[in-house]
Amino acid sequence: MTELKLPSIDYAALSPILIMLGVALLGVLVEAFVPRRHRHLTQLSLALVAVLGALVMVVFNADERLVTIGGAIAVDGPTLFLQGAILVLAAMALLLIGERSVERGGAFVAQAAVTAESDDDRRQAEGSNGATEVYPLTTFAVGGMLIFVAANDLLTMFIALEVFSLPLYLLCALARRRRLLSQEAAMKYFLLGAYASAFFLFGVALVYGFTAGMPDRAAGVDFATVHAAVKDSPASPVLLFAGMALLAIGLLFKAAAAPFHVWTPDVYQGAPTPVTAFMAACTKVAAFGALLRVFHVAFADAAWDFTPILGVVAVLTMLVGAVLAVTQTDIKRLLAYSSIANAGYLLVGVLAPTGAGVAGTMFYLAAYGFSVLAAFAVVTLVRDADGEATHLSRWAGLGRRSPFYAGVFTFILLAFAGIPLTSGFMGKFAVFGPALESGQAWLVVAGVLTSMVLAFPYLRVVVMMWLSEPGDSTPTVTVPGGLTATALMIGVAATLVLGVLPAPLLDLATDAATFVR
Amino acid sequence: MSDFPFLSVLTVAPLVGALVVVLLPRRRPELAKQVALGWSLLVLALSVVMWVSFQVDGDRLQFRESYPWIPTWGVNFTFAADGIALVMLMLIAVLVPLVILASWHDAESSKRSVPVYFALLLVLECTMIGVFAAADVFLFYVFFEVMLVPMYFLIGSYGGHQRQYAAVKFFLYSLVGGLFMLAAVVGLWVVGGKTLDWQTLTQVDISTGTERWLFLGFFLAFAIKAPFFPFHTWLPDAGGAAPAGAAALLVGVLDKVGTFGILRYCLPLFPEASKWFAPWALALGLIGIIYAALLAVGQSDLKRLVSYTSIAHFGFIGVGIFAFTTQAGTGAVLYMLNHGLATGLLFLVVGMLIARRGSALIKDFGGAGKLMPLLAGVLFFAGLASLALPGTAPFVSEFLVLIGTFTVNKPVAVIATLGIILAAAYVLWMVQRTTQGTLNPELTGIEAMRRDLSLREKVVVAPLIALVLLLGFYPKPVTDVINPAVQATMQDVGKTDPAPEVGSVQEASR
Amino acid sequence: MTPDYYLILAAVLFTIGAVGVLVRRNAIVLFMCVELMLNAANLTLVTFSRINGDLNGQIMAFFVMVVAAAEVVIGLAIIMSIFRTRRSASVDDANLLKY
Amino acid sequence: MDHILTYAQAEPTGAVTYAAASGLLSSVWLLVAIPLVSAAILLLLGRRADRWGHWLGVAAIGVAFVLGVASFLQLRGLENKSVELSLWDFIAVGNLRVDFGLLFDPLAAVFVLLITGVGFLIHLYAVEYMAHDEGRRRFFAYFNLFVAAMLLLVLGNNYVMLYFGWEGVGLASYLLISFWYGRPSAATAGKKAFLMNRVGDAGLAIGIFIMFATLGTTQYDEVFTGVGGLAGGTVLVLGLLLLLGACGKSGQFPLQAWLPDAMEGPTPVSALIHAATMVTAGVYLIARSNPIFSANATLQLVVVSVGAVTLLMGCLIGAAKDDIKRVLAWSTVSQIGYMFLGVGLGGGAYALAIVHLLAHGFFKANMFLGAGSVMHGMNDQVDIRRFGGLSKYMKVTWITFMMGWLAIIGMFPFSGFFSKEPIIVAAFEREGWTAWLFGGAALLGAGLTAFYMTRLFVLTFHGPKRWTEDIEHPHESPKLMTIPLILLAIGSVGAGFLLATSVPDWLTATAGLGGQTEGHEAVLSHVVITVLSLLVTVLGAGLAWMLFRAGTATEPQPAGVLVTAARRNLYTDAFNEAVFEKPGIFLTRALVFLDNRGVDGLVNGLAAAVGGGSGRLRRLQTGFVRSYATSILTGALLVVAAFLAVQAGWLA
Repeated sequence: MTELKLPSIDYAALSPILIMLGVALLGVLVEAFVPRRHRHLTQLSLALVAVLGALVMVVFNADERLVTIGGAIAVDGPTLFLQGAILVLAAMALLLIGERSVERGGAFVAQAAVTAESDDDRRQAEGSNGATEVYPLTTFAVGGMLIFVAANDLLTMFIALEVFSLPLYLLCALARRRRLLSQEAAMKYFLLGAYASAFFLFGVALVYGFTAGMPDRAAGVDFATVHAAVKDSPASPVLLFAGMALLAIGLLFKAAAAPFHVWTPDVYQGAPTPVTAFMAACTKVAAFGALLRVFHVAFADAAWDFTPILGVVAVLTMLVGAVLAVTQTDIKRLLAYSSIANAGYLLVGVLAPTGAGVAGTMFYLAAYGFSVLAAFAVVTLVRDADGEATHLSRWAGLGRRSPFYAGVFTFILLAFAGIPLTSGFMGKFAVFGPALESGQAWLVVAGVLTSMVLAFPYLRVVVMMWLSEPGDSTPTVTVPGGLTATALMIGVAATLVLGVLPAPLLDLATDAATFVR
Repeated sequence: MSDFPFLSVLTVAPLVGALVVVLLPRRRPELAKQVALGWSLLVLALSVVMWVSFQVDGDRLQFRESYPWIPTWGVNFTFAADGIALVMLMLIAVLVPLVILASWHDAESSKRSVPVYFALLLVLECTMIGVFAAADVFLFYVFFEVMLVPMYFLIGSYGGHQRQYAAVKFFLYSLVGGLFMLAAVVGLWVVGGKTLDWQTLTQVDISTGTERWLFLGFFLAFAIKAPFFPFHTWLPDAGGAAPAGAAALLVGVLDKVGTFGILRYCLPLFPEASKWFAPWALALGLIGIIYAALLAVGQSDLKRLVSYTSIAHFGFIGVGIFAFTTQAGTGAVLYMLNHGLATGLLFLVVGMLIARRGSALIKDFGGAGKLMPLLAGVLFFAGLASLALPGTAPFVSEFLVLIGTFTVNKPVAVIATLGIILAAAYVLWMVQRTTQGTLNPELTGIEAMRRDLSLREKVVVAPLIALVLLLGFYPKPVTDVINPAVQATMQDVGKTDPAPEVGSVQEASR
Repeated sequence: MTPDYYLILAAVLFTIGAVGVLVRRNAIVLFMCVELMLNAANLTLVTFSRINGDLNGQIMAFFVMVVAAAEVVIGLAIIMSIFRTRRSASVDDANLLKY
Repeated sequence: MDHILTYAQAEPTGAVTYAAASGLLSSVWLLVAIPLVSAAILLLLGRRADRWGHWLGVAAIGVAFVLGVASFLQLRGLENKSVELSLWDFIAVGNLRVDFGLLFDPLAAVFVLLITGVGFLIHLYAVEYMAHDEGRRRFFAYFNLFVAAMLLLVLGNNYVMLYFGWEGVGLASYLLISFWYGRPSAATAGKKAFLMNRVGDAGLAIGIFIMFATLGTTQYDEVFTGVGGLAGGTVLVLGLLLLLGACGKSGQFPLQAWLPDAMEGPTPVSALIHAATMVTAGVYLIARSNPIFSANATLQLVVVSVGAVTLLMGCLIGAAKDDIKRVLAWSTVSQIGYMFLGVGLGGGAYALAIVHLLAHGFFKANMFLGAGSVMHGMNDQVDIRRFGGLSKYMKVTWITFMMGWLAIIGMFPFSGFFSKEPIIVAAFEREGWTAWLFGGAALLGAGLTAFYMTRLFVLTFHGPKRWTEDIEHPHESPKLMTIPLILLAIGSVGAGFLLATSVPDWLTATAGLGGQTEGHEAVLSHVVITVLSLLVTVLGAGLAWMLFRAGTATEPQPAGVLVTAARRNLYTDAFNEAVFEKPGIFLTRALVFLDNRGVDGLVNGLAAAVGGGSGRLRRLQTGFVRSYATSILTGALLVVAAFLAVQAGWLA
């Protein structure tokens, strides 16, 4: 009997993941053992400490380039950059989640088990402290995302997908008010998410089948094997292409690309706004991190085959996002469609098969994450007696009531519209440049054309806020607590700084743009 | 003194001023106005110093400054000015204080923050200066787009009838052009070897097909900005809705970015494509001249009318640029300056009329000259400048454009000359319907209509009138500055002026 | 008997699951259809594992089962909470978020 | 083009050179500057100058006149009588060099004297005439502005300067026609004048472009030197364009319609601008450009034809009008027709045309001012059917007007005889049938002129009184108005002989006007023509005397086709309205509609289409989770199918 060879494990390189998952478990214990009134503070601090600790470890690992635990996890430039981005954005999202001064008790339901619309429900809505399970759930999700962007084989990727998706399904259902919407969003997200992950898994199975039969290599789903198989597997390429397609579907679903975007508007609208912010920022980073890795590492040599198809998807995504955003009347839905369109622009970056493309995509992800978090932070502040006032007509004249927040929101909208001196513009340049360089002019043209359409809904909001007279129903903007204010300011500052002086982050992304196999 | 970083200081100064104005206590709008005015005068003073330090026979690009910005993309903060840019910078520096002074009470009627209005004007000045001072395509693009934002709010927040529609249309229309240009900028960056430095890019050879596409991207943006037919419909709306001061800047300066862009970017960077496209551009310019002039005749709103006249004038500028002769090119640049002065004046005067009457409709006036002879006189003078009467500055530019065009393309020049007849028609008819004829009895009842120009208003119009006359009689100081830059541009395109058909007359007699 | 039949079976199961999601209304049934798809994938993995003669596929199948179980927990929780309010498990009733 | 070119006989002029100005002549720029500064002062000071402004205006022209005389005397003593003064580089771009420069030569000198001399008298007259008008200061400002522009026009040493002054006088003319801008008719007339002038100006401008394109210059000397080298066709086109400009400014066919309307302005304006000086600018232009016009026979034919047509037209319409100023205006049109005829004939006739121009300046100004004096006394009545018998009440006006009348109809020994008759003679000196045609036209014109001017004179000053009720006792005008009348009347009597004997010699020093070409033998002898012309004059005058001695009806009378047509300006206004104005207005409206609905509609339609598409697509987001799943499955199938298609090589 041969000796069992244990794979080497580089704990330092894995430490961010381990920290997040460990603290998540710890959070579950806190739920069980810490008295209710201390839980909020404890959980929040714990989660933040975890995120910051993980971030420190990411920075500490900055120069690591390795593949560890038997090829399951790759710690390389993109991994570290994206993990860092996820962690920073997650920290901001946690600040939004932890806010309790904007609304008494926070944005989350006190007892998820209370039947919606019942008397108990109304009572909890009036001010019971929100559930603190959200923190461990968030921490789990972040941990899952960290694995997702680092996953170096398809199985790990699948598991990471589930690890970060499942908590998100739950988080969506936890809104304090309008719980029917929240639950509906959770159900839709869950059913469709599960549906898409089934496709992903079937894709994994097919790719596994494809990797068989190479002379000196065992079958497997790690990217090195897949990469080798794409080049010289004797198996039927039908397996490869069908598998690749199904894998792509699973990932594109998470990335909210058309026609797999259908869940996005409903979920973004129904979920508690801090969770929406978290999803819009972090899920996007994670999903595109995985897309980058799958298509740049595993299937790099099939680029000629997948680029046109994914290109069509990208164009469709931009188009659907932009055109449908035009007539939206709910600010969260509008931002959802905007995020769909942005997924299209990100895909343009993904499809540039160069380091510059990877760097551009990563830069865009980080830049977009900051802006979108700030945008949703403002949305949490515009409230009336019934909670957030998300219908656009209610925002009329907001600029006259609270010029500062309206100004901030305008700035972010300008960033989304890609006006220079905002990170949005730099991001667009960062993805369009490499795309054009690799001959994908049609994608750039489509991106430009849809940007024109997309500018209209943003402008409509600006017109609403500034050029319309405030009415009786114009809600007030609540003065944010320290947490939201911090998150908002970080988001806005990052949008501005990345728009004016993008060089440091851009350099970082460029240096980090090489994958290890 | 020439080592002084004029351009960056000029760009940043108004921005700082805007911050100061915004931070002033809200209770004291007067102070905000004074500070804004003072600040813009400071900028003017600095610009004058810069004008003096410009060496006419020196390098093409002077006052060059370059600071690294985004090394990964080879993008730098590079500022530099040639004669063309210098003239436009001067125009901005002159117009902004006057506009601020002219808008003294404009913002008060809008129920919105007065200091913000003046801060926006200063921000606008910053972006306008930046766009002309930039010598890096990326930087240019940045200012080109950002410029929309303050103007959007000026129109949208402080404008008149239909301001929302006009503001959104202005913004979207310009953004559409800007995004096409973005695609072209990205393309240029790729083919130019990952640099966007203007001087480097002029040396780059681009394959014919690519060059044409890139040219079209840039041209479309500039054609919308300028605006040329058929991309002009936003201007009457924006010009009609904007407050008069902002409209003066919009038409006087902002739109010049389009024509400036063609001269600075389209021609030198894509010379072959420019030549390839020139017939089309000439046609567009020509249509603009005739079409917009006819439309101006048919307008019933004063500000829309002036906007249409501007479109006609931009047609002349377009023709001048794409004729590719020194005279036409110099004329086009001079036209940009003169049109800024003349139409700026026209917009400001029309604004004064409208502010008094409370309506921009021509039929609401009639015989106003009886009540306000001085204002009517200034309106008439501005009209004369607009129809390019000799003795006013626009004559020189129009003459240069036409004569330069004639040497290479006779039909175009002849048809364009018809535009001067139409110009007389729209100006005189406008003057007749507003200030001449029987006095509209409604006007006598309006107290404001009896007030002729106030001292403040006189101070606003006097410098413009003086400049229009001065440059009408003695344009040489300006043409001397423009000329080398235009000649260099023509060299970039590879065009030389045609010799007279019967040569050697000059040599024989001089 | 060639292993190919297992692959075909898996494909059929996957299709039944995928179409089932579209045609059934009950949330639980829907969810079961998804599980069917996961199991189809499992079957595929195991079949390939058998064909290739390595164990990777079978190990993967175990992982998937665990994940599927976790998914059930979450899913049922969500479906339950909706059911308690609406007294219905039909997914078509949950249709407040649209357009 | 070919058959036109066969007519073209190039007659190259020798090289033209100008001397640099020195001495007194180097201050010739003051001629332009003084009135200009005066105008500026009057405009800028505003009401503060109301009390003394008119005297400043008069003084400015007086000083200019003195300076003009001094310069003239200085010029007489010079060897090279063409003196150039370059002030500054106006435009210097590439190989285009335009001087801001002046040229003082015999041709310019006589114009300077006419403008400042007659101008001074009319200014003097206007002091009194405008005394009761609150806008007198403004009036004098515009008047001075006009003189400055007119002097610049005649003094410029290149075509751009000429154009500068050309448009400047157009502006002044506009301002003065619509001086009473409160009257809609005045405002409209001013606009009409400016617009029609601009049509001509456009022609002039294009002519200048041609010069630059072909010769590389716009300086007179260089153009004239180089014109001989130009192709015949080019010269023809160039000349026609210059002619278009001249027609616009001088109210010649087909751009004559504005001139009668211009009578809406105050009478001194009609006298100075629309009779004596500005409207003769066209003649000046052709005379100045004689090297161009002489270089092409076809061109000369066109000029002659324009002159002949216009002179007859002016006579016909003038005979049918009842408004005293309009009759004079049409008479001006007609007389300038004679001048065009003269300059068109070329050679020695250039000088004849200039002589007629100068003489006309005196007698027409005289008559306009006389008409003004009549109106002054008759409560601004202008209808000659409402005058009659004024000779008893306005002795000075009557006598001076009579001098003008006799002068214009060409009665010996008044000035018109010496200036007009030679043109008729010259017209008969053409080749073959054209001699009969143009000579006959000129002769017929002389008869008609006599008819309508006599009609005017008789109806105004003789016959029964037909005054309106409000007039009791018409008064003679004050001294300040009669003195200029008297001086101009003296000019009307004596100027003809003096000018006819001196000016042609004097003008020989002007570029191109020196060469006396040998004309053809006249088809009739000189004496016969003289007798004939006197005969038709007496006939015309006698006929009018017979018809109108007893007055006329005060209401419009039914008339034959010709008279009706003449009353309606031979339907030229109707033509303009039908062909240019109405279609223009329609076109404008159509374009406004097109722009709003078409061009802008396309933009807005595109936006609406996106919005509509968006609104429709939104409905696909039904909110049913199963339809979402359908979307995902469909997408999945498509993606898988696409991948498989790629793999099968169908797509790539």
